Amino acid sequence: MKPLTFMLRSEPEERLDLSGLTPDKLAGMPVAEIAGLKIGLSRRPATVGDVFKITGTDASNIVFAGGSGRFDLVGAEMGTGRIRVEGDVGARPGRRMAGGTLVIEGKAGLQAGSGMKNGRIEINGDAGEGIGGPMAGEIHGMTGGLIIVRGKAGHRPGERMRRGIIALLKGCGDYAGLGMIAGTIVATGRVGRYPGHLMKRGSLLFDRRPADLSLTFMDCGRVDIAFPALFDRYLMEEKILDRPLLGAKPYRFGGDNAVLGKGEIMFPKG
Amino acid sequence: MVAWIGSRTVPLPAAIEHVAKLLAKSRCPVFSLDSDVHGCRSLIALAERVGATYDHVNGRDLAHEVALHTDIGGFFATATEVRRRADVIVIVGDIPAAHHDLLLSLAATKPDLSRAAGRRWFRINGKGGPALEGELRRRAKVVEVGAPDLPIDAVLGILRASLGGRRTPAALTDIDALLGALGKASFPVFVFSRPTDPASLAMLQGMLIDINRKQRASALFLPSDDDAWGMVLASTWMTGFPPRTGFSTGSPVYDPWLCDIDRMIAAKEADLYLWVSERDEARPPRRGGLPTIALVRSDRPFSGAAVTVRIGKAGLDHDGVVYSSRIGTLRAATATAPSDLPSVAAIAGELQHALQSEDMASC
Amino acid sequence: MLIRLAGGEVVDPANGLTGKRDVWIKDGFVVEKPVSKRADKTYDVSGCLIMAGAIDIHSHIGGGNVNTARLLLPEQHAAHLKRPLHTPLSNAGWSTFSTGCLYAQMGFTTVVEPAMSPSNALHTHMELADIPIIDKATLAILGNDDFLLSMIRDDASPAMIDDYVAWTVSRSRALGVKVINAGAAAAFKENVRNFAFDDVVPSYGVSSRRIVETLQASVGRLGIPHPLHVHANNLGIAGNAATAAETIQASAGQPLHLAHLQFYGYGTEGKRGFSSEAARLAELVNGNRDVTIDVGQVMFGQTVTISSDVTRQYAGMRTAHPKKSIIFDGDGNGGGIVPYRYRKDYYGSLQWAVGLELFLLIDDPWRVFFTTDHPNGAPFTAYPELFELLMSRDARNAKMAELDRSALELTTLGSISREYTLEEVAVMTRAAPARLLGLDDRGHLGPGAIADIAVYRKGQDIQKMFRDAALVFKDGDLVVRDGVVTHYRWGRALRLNPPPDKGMIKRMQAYHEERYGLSLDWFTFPDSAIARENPFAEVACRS
Amino acid sequence: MQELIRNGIIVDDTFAEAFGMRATAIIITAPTLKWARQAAITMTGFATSVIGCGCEAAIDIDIPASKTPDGRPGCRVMIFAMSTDELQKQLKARLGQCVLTSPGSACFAGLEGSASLDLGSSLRYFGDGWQISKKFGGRHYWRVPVMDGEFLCEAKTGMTKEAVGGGNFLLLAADAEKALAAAERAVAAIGKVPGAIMPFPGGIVRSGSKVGGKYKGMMASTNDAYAPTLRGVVKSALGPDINAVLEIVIDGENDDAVTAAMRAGLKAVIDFGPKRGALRISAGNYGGKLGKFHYHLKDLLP
Repeated sequence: MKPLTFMLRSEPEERLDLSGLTPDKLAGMPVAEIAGLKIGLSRRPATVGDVFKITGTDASNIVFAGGSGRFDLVGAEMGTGRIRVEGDVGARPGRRMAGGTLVIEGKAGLQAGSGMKNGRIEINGDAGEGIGGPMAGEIHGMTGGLIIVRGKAGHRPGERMRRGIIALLKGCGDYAGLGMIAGTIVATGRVGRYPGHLMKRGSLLFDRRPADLSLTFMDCGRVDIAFPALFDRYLMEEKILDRPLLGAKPYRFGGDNAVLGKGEIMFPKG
Repeated sequence: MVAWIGSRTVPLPAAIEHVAKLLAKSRCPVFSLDSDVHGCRSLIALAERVGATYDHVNGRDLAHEVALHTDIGGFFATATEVRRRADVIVIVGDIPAAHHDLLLSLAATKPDLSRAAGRRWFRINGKGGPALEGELRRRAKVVEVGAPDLPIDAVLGILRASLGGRRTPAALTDIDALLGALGKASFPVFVFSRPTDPASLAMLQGMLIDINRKQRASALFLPSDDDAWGMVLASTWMTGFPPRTGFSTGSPVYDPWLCDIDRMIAAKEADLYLWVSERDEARPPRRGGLPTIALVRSDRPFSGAAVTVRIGKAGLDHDGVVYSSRIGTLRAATATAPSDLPSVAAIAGELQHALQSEDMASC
Repeated sequence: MLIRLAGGEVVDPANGLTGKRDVWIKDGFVVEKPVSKRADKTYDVSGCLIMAGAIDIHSHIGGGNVNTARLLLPEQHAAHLKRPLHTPLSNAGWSTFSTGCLYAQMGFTTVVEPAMSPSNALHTHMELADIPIIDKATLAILGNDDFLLSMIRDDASPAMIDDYVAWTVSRSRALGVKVINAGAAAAFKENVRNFAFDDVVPSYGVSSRRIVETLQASVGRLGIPHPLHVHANNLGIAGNAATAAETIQASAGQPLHLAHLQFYGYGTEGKRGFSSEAARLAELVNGNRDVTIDVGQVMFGQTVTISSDVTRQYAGMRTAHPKKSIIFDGDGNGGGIVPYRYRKDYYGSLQWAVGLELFLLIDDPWRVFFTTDHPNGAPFTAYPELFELLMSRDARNAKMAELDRSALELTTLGSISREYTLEEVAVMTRAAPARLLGLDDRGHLGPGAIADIAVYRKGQDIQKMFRDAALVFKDGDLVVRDGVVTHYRWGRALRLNPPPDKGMIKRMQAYHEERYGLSLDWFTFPDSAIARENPFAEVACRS
Repeated sequence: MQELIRNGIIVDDTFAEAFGMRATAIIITAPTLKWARQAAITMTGFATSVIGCGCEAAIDIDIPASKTPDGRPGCRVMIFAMSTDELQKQLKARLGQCVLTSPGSACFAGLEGSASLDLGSSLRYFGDGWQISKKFGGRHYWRVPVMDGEFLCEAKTGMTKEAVGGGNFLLLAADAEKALAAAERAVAAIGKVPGAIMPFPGGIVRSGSKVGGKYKGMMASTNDAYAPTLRGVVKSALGPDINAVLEIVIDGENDDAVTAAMRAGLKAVIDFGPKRGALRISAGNYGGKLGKFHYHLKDLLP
């Protein structure tokens, strides 16, 4: 069976809520019904058929041929299957995702993987602020799963994160892991100011010493422990990195001592 | 003269009719508001009618203040209670000029419900934060706590770690004096406003949770703009949500990012802009090409606006209701110079009427 | 306009007129059957029950703390429904607008917001004015305010106390007076964390008991129809049934209303030191004709606790769910907002059972009132389910099977066979609250009553019957049809208006200027500030 | 009894009788194999028989650094017990006293089982609040600060209910030296079989027992029929040429592991031949009434 494919006719005139177009929700739905779903977010909302040409039938494998910064909530709450976007997406792709794989070949907007529970998101381009973070009023961000960003990431990745892994391969903006509760953020490349600000627990694992480390992170020196090798091996097995991140005897900082002081920032020697 | 279509003076009903047409036609209208509680109520009701998204004119500051309440919560006290009870006052960062009278009045009084003989004043400041106003500094004998090269979020972090007995590497000037005063205080109050960043507010409220485990302490939140906070209250009871909220799907959707009007305009999502301010000579920002309706206090049309309507000001031209941080609640504001200029609520009412459908009661 | 409701079964215990008869409405009032006139409009309500509109005496529907709770919890109320009909904002999450519609749909036409801080009266009344359809009323909170505590400390004369209470009720446009954990909020500001009935507020040397007695006496002398509405000390704490018992005994021959007694029905038996004392409290209430209570039933699920009992709310922060709260040190009581989820675990099951025991073991439906202390025990939208639990033992047994057995074993609930009759429901939710609040014009269907009328389609499904009223009239206007709001209108806030004493006004002016540096104008408002036609309706004090 | 002969060694046509058990396995790593094994040996000390030790445990196999989770040399340890509760209790106690304490050690699940046992989850409180939980790759780890760094320990390991305890054979030889030589050959061969351990000292037991005894309270006593010094005075199973008997006892992850271990052991003994080693091979059973698993020697010969 060919993937269920949504070919973008032209740049949409309004923001679109694409949370309805997931393998779980489209399983067994006739094409005519899919085409009639309302996805626009303005007063006169567009339907799927207005925006996309639909081909293919395999709803477990969805492809958006062409993307847009106005594609919000792609793959939101998906639990199984696979979605691939051949282009950019807007805000909150993979919001509350519970399983499956979401691949975005272009850029992603705000809060990719917001409140994600499980599954895997890969973003080949840059990603906006608040990766994995909570929406207004929520007290937890991501609670599980894996997000890989191969481009640059914005401010506050992993805000209030509770579990899971975020890997940022070209660095990120300020406040990585802001208010983090637990979980792991991996970053290679430059990270902005005050990573781990207000973090209670959790790990920030970097490929270099952060340039602007908060003063309430305390130097624990170099540590000779087994965990880095275990984690490096995982990163390589998952094809997140192709060489070890921390290596033997990384540097470790503990913090944020303003809050609880049980989080850590580690980076390799040198 | 109160109404203009383009630069042409028209009778008010003609302007209303034209605005109603624009609103009815719009696919994605956005409202920026600045009015008293009744003005805001009427415009939020109008926003619902036409599926608009609304925010305060100073939505950016407001969003941080709202986020403190929606995401963190915390300890709060009224200014009236602070006046009578606070024996230590800690000013956190910058307090807008609008609140300086309140601070001076606190400096001029002693807490009558406290065993303490007077108040001790401190101020937490960070790198780049403006100096405290001279008169207040003198009268209250404010002790500055901070470090010349550290931003305020770092200063608050060091203070909180120190209060919690956790190690910190850096020292702050006069931190021991502050820690000593807080330890002895019966009812210390941290005064804050206009947040530079939401993380600092989270840090401050976390510190209050820590302190309250053993002794009492609270915070006096002075909104960066009282009228804006009045709008927050009205929006919250009317829709269940503070701004930024929109009605494009019929139901109110609260989303500080999605309903950020500046963003919607910059991303060319909005196709009509209703801009309302009761402040003297306040003008909407220029938005190239976006049809704009301006409800302003001006005797001239706003150049580039599709429609300009001159409005009165609550508490001046007509009676109104405003939020007052002096008493921490709403207050009736009686007209001090009553005039015939239409109130925002009156115009919104006219617009509802013009958009009439019989079975819909106006708000 | 003459309206006739034809063929229904009328349940009207206040007038002793229960049975099949027509009900006639003219110009917003219930009238005798006209001798010669024909109805302009006749509704065939055969197969239906007709009751007066229901009255909720204790539901936190508006005002500062309620709005703060909304502000704290936007994520609990994400809108997802499309607009069902042209009623402004009626589908807005947890708003004033949806509050009015949801109450009306169940046939409730009058609701009392029981905790208005007098300093927050304007805000409260503006919110209430935005609650459509139903009438509202408020109780003004006293008992932690410096002015009253100082007067009691200084042995002020009863007349002086009365002047202050009258001034407060009048200025805040309240229908009665409430005291919440008397003295505790003032003590909490001085770092007192536990406060019982005979504990003393440090700076004033005044006990909780004395505050309650003072206010109870004043309410009686002023002829305020609703007895002092007491939120007792030690809410929610194991063993607090003793506190409730002390408070009941303190009624001392004068009327006293105890709010949400369920939250005080706890003993210290059992492995977890948390057990039901509901049977004992019910017996005390049965034996004391001066005392009325409302239950504050707990139902299961996510809710938020909103209370001006700031001491209790601070203690509750530990078990907040989700973990965020607001603690507010305001003038007088202040308050706290703590979200909470009632689970079907030991504690939740016990609280649920305690509430039902109180409902079922207190014999006199005229003295026990139907509340969940919305939203503290459960949102008022749980009422239909609660009606079913009271009216059907089978429904109770089915629910009990889902709950924690070890908790239920420490209660008498399983052994109670009582089922509320329709007549008793009508007493508890209509006739008795009207009498308790001094509202002669409602709660019954006799001639002269305002035409607040709920028509329910009789059926096996009690929940459905009470959730979706067949017809609801407010002041003679048809506002709900088949559980859907069809007509929008604005109700009024019922208030007392005891004439304020001139001397007291002067004293208050001086007090506000001296203590707050602001003129009294800052703290008062004209009716016109509400910006709605006739926002208030006056209720008379008893002479 | 029919006699089979292989490479000049007489093999009794009898069977080893074995029982169902619960088993778990963990992988212990350390900076060097020496220290991984040290932790393992310490942990599996005093674990010869469930009768007196609560469990039976031993190192299963060594694992090269390239095959362990953290890239350091390690070994797999197996522990057997009669009940899940006892197994959990023994695992926790031995992990806490012997592995947590051992320099540089880390510990990982060594078995995918139908049920799970607490590993790091039972020890994490040693961290006094400083323990760190990490979940990735579908696994959960605890990191507990200790004086030489961190004790890294997977939260849980698997448990199997398919395990078999009490596989055995007896090596009957002309003298004690030859019996021991043959037994050592068997131990070396079985040591290479994954999933099977020999819990007795060096894999060998010399005090084979019978059920019960004349003294009250003795659950087992000397196997007099196989004790050469009593050959004349009791009904003996030993011929005049036999002067020493040693037993190999095997616990396995499952039936197949015991079978493979028995095969490997028997082959090694038979290949070694009667001159230097055993003259005769037998096995212990209780007449087939007590154990569910019967390993007939004749089926397992090379």
